[in-house]
Amino acid sequence: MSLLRVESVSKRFGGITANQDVSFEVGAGKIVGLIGPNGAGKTTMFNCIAGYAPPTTGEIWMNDIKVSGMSPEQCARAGIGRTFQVARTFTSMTALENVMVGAFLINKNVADARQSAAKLLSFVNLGQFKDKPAGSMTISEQRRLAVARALAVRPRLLLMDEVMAGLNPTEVKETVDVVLKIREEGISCLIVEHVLEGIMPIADAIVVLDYGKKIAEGSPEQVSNDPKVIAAYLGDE
Amino acid sequence: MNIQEKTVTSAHELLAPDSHGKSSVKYILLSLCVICALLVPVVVKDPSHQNLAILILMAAQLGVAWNIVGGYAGQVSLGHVAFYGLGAYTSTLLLTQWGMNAWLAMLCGGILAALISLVIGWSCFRLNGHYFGMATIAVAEIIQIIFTNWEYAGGAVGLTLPMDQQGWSNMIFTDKAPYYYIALGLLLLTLAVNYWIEHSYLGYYFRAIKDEPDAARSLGINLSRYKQIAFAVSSFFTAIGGSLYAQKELYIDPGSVLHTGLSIKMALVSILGGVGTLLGPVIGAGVLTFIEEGTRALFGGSGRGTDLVIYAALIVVIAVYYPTGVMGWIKQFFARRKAVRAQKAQDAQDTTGTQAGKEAA
Amino acid sequence: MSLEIIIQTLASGILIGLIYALVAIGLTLIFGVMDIVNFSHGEFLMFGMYSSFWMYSLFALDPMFTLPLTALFLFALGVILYKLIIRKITNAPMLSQIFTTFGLMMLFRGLAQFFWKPDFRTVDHSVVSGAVQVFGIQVGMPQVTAGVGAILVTMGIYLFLTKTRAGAALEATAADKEAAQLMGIDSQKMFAMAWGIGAACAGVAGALLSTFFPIFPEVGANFILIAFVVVNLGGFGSVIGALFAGIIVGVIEVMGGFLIGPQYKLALVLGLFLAVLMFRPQGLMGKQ
Amino acid sequence: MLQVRNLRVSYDGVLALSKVDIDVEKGKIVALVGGNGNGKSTTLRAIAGLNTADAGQIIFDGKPLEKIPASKRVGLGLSLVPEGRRIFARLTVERNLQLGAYTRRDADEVAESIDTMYSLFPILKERRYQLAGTMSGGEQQMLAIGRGLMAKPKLLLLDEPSWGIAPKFVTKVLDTIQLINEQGMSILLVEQNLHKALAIAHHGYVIQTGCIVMQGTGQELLNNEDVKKAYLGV
Amino acid sequence: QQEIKIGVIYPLSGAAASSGSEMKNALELAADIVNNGAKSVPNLPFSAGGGLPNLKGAKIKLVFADHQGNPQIGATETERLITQEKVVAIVGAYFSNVTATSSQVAEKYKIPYVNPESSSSTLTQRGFKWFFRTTAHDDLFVHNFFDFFKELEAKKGIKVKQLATFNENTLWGNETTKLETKLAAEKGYNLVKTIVYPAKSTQLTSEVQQLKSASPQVVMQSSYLGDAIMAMKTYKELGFSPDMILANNAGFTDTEFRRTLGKDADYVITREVWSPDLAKNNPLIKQVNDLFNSKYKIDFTGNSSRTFTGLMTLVDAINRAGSTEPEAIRKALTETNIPANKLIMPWKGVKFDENGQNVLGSGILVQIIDGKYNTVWPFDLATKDVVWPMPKWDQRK
Ligand SMILES: Nc1ncnc2c1ncn2[C@@H]1O[C@H](COP(=O)(O)OP(=O)(O)OP(=O)(O)O)[C@@H](O)[C@H]1O
Ligand SMILES: Nc1ncnc2c1ncn2[C@@H]1O[C@H](COP(=O)(O)OP(=O)(O)OP(=O)(O)O)[C@@H](O)[C@H]1O
Ligand SMILES: [Mg+2]
Ligand SMILES: [Mg+2]
Repeated sequence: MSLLRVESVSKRFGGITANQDVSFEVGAGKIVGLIGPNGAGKTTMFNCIAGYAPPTTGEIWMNDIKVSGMSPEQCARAGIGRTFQVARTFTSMTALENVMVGAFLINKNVADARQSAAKLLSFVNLGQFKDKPAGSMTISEQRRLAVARALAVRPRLLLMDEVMAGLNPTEVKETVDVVLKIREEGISCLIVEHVLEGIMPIADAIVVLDYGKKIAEGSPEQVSNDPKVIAAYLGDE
Repeated sequence: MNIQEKTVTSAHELLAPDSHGKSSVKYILLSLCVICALLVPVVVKDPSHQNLAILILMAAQLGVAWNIVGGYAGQVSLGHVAFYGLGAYTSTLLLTQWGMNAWLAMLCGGILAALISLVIGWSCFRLNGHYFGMATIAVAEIIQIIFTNWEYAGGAVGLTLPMDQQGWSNMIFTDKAPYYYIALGLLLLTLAVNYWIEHSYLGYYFRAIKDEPDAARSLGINLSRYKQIAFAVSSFFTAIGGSLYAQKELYIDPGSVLHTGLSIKMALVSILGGVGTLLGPVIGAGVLTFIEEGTRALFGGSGRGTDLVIYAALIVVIAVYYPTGVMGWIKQFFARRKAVRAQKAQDAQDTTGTQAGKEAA
Repeated sequence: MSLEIIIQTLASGILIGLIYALVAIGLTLIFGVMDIVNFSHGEFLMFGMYSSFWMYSLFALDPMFTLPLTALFLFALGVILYKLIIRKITNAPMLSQIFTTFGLMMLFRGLAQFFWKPDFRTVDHSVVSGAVQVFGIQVGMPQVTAGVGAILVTMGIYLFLTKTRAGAALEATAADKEAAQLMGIDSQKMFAMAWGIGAACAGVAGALLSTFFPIFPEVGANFILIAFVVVNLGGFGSVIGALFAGIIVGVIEVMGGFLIGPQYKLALVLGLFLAVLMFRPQGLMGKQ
Repeated sequence: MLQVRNLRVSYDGVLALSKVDIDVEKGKIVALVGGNGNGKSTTLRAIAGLNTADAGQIIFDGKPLEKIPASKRVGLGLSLVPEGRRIFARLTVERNLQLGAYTRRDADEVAESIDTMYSLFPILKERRYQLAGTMSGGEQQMLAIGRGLMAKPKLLLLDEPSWGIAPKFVTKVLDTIQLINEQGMSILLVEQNLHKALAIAHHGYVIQTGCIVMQGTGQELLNNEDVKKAYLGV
Repeated sequence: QQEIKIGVIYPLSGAAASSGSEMKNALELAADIVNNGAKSVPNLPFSAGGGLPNLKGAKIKLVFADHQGNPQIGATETERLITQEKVVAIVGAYFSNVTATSSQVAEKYKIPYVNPESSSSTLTQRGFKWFFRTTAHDDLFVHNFFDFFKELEAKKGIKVKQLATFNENTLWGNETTKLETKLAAEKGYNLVKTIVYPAKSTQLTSEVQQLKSASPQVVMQSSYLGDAIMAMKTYKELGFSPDMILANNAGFTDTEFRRTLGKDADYVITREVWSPDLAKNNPLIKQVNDLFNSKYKIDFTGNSSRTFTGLMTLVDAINRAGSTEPEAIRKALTETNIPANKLIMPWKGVKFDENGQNVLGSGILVQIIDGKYNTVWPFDLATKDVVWPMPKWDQRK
């Protein structure tokens, strides 16, 4: 059964159409990659799903709940966690406190929140940065912190926007492991990524956008052999 | 906009900078402070000095109340005097016109202010940064105009409380000591609430909202709800402070309880002490009141405004050289000491290391 | 309300509104470039007025002729103030910036009182005086001059910001100080310039006002609240926004005072301002 | 052309770089690689003048840079494309590019350069009047690179230029880097796309916790076992 | 030698500092006369110098405090004066709202408080025992206006019918408006417009426009200096000329008012309590004023002359008490009876009722003619005839 259903979503900014009639699904416990050239509308799609920019037309469903039109905080409560393309950590707080803020959605008790936050930090391999002010972490660390923070709200679907950018191949591998662990927890992942080594090996399905339109969908192999995708995105190598 | 105030996490950290285990020390220290505070009127007999102490307590209480919304939640309200005035007017009217018990009247003032803050918050919280600050000034200014022209509330003439009806039920006294204890109690209560907020999920939410509102939303935080909670709690205590002012001075008019400068002063007290810290406003109030009263007592009679010049110059100097306030300064001090110590340890290690190396060689 | 009264109030509103705009432009400029709200801006206005006054009373020079000098003084004052004090708080938290400029406001008022006494001063015989008759209504010559002056300065500033290299550099510094440095823009210089120009604008406004408004140490207080409203309404950082907002505020104030009652004229302006913010939280011409 | 000696930089008392020595010869591409948080960006920022050095020397074209503020270094021919783009979000795309050429006086030449950028990144031309902040992440990255090139520096410092750029374009960006290098511009490159970066680099340095721990030609590093293990995920 | 400390609390900085400094001068003059004497004014009590005779020549010492126009600071400073400086009595505080709070403190400490110039009538309705006010209050001043109208009709055949009020919106202007409205109704005048405008306005166009549309014969106006000047300029600009502008002191009696407006200030009638031309009836006025002028290069005004008189009244009481005990001073104050010829005010004397209000105080009306203030009412003190109606703006030379 599918967890997230995006049904013919379009999003326009003035004259620019960022998404046009896009439909796809994310199954429970699956990893789905959302790829496409720069400006294809991936971040915009995230914003639609997470309630930051309601679609101009079309609907988005989480199970039986219609999330399109809901506010970001309602979406979070409906089980959608997200990270941002620009990190947006709470810079005056420590890494642990950042995650605690997320944990409070589930449990308002401070001690409990601290405990679960600490676990999550180790989960994303940031355990040693517990008491470090988030503002002084590097951008890539902050992105991983954002993953831990988003996990703290116990989402059923996690949207990750380019969390692997700026990592070298070794680090990408580590992050891939984290994503796999997240799936093991039963959380579906929708991932926007240009680092293909980070997404192709693990995705259950890939959706490709170009100029706001969906141009391909399928397994990683299918997609990477699709001439349209090669032309628009992968380039011939 | 740069709202990344440096935050000192808690009083806890400050009282015992590097000892999470020694919390008993902290409690002993705290109780000592409170006992000292309780003894002030017994030791200090001079009413004018007692008055100074009360002024400090009242300023501190206002600063602490302001800090909840302005410091922790980062919503810089520059119109808090509106709530101060609402509190003062409500309690005074209830007391003089309806003969209500002063304590109850005070509570009513607080509740009314909190309710009105919800309305104001509802409309102003969409605004960011300076726009929000300016909107609150505008609201306060409008409320001042309304009270100036409102006959029932005494208009520009103001309201007088019955000086001859003294006693606890009217909260009117000849002596300073009762006012002192009421102000102290109020400050402690405000601090306690503040402490509780800071250490509960609310404190974390407020700081998250201040740092990155967009990200906070992705974590299920309803921004306006939590901003309103901060605003309402803050207004409640500000209004109670206003009531206390009325009870103490026994005369209020728009010029004295709805004056924009007072809003700024509430913020100043916090900034001076350290925004977003528990005890910052208390320290700030002490420093600010001392400077204010001191310069006036020393130079106020000159008739050339020398006191204001000195007062203002001091403020500028403090703001420029201690931008994070006294608490920020203390924190830096400890941080630097710690760094120096770490450096020393490091150096020691290095030398032993190299020595060991040499020996090995 | 007869036609004559409508025109009359409209004219008075626009004229005073232009002065508001001129005061506000300095404020909006400094804010736009540095993200600092200058609470002492009203005192720049006050210094502008005193500069005109002293040159008038000591050397019998008309405020209109000394206007460039006044602008120059204030420019220098702005730059010096920046170098001495503001520079140190560029990266400080917003609240301590407010604290600083608020302290400066009190300091300037105090100094003016200390050195020049608290008396009300006036420039009683300026070259621009009397009234002119247009469309059957009377408007004061000083007000008209001030209005025209305000328009010219506003246009000048606008052209400077949009058409010159320095203007572009100011804009870039405003957007991202560090990135601007990477473009080779000396942000210190830009900030100093913003303060200089901002103060000079207030100075010019002061000079124009001095011919018809009493001069005293606290005079800034009369204008600063309105200037803030204008800056907000126009949108922080927007010069053209400030111009329009100034006129709107002036007209609302005069018209509202006439129709609803003078005691509520300020409340009306503030209320309208809040209402506009409800629909456009970034002000009329502000960028989000 | 650039010599960095013994560079030491700290943030609020916490050391980020303890000992960095780097040389960039004229006309060369030099790559600086290393793991997350090891001080690559800090190195570039210190060279560009955004961070003040606690100790050490930075010599550019024979001139010591320590006392020269960031804005003046641009005039000397040093331009940084910073991490995280730092484009002027509220200004238009074209205005961003114009500002990139702030130190250049000849208006015609600048206009010409802008056209060059447009042909390099056609999307920028399409969106020349859009506010830069509303562009997509990758588009902003292209703009940042274009803006850095507009200064026509002698030495270009690039901090992760392929960040957030689609695979097809990454190749193009690196090709472009090679191209401009061939036209005479020296380049100091921080890039996580190590295979490609080291392939075009003449020389490479490896930085670890604020120290340069290894150096060699691009190929040497690519074939080095330690590098492979630590950074190439082999 | 004993020194008697008297606390004086005035707005020495802030918006009203200009009035404050004038009053400070007047107080210093009074103290100087008492302590060091002044030969040129032999008729003035204590002008022999050498301090207070009944206290073995004790000198008086003024301790100044600045309340900045803020009621809370007023109270705090009064407390400080009493408890720290140990003053035996207080003089202050000009602003009615500050007088309200600071006199409360004095009442609490049972220290005599002499208020020379606050005009809010409520101040003496509080049943205070230690509060004494030498000046007449607004109630009386506004009554004066209407007495004036009545006498105008009776003695000069000038009929006043349509009135308008134009007052600023602080305590003073509001109380005045209330009284004027009430009295106009009681005495059968037609009040065609009531305007309360916000003090510190940047322009008064809409206000004047409203007045013009209502076209009253007389505008009764209460404004501080800045507003007064601006109002006059706006009247002229908009061509509004009623038959009479009847101002309520403050801005209209400031020296700067005439200097700035020059000829345009002419024909304004304002309530006063003092005027140099009164010297005709009372030589003391000129003598003391000359003394003041030689020392500070300014003339007395209604404010400074009243402040001077307030302090002199207190000194007189302390002297009669022969003691610095507060209770003794208070008792002496209640028994005060200073005859008219010992004052520099056009009053019938100083004598307090049980509320501490001087019952012998009064006001006068002066009209500016050729740049000078001329007493025009009460008619028996008048030095010039009232000019009625005020010439239209375009018909003036
Ligand atoms: N607020 C906005 N106003 C105008 N255009 C916008 C706005 N937001 C996005 N766009 C445009 O919509 C298009 C899609 O942007 P989006 O950020 O979704 O791209 P993306 O697929 O995430 O690209 P990238 O991989 O580069 O991050 C872009 O061309 C962008 O310029
Ligand atoms: N603004 C800052 N304040 C405090 N510490 C900082 C700051 N910026 C960076 N650091 C610290 O300095 C060290 C080096 O950071 P730097 O950004 O140079 O690393 P990097 O090699 O560029 O990493 P990345 O690959 O993540 O970009 C890190 O440990 C980081 O935590
Ligand atoms: Mg994107
Ligand atoms: Mg980096």
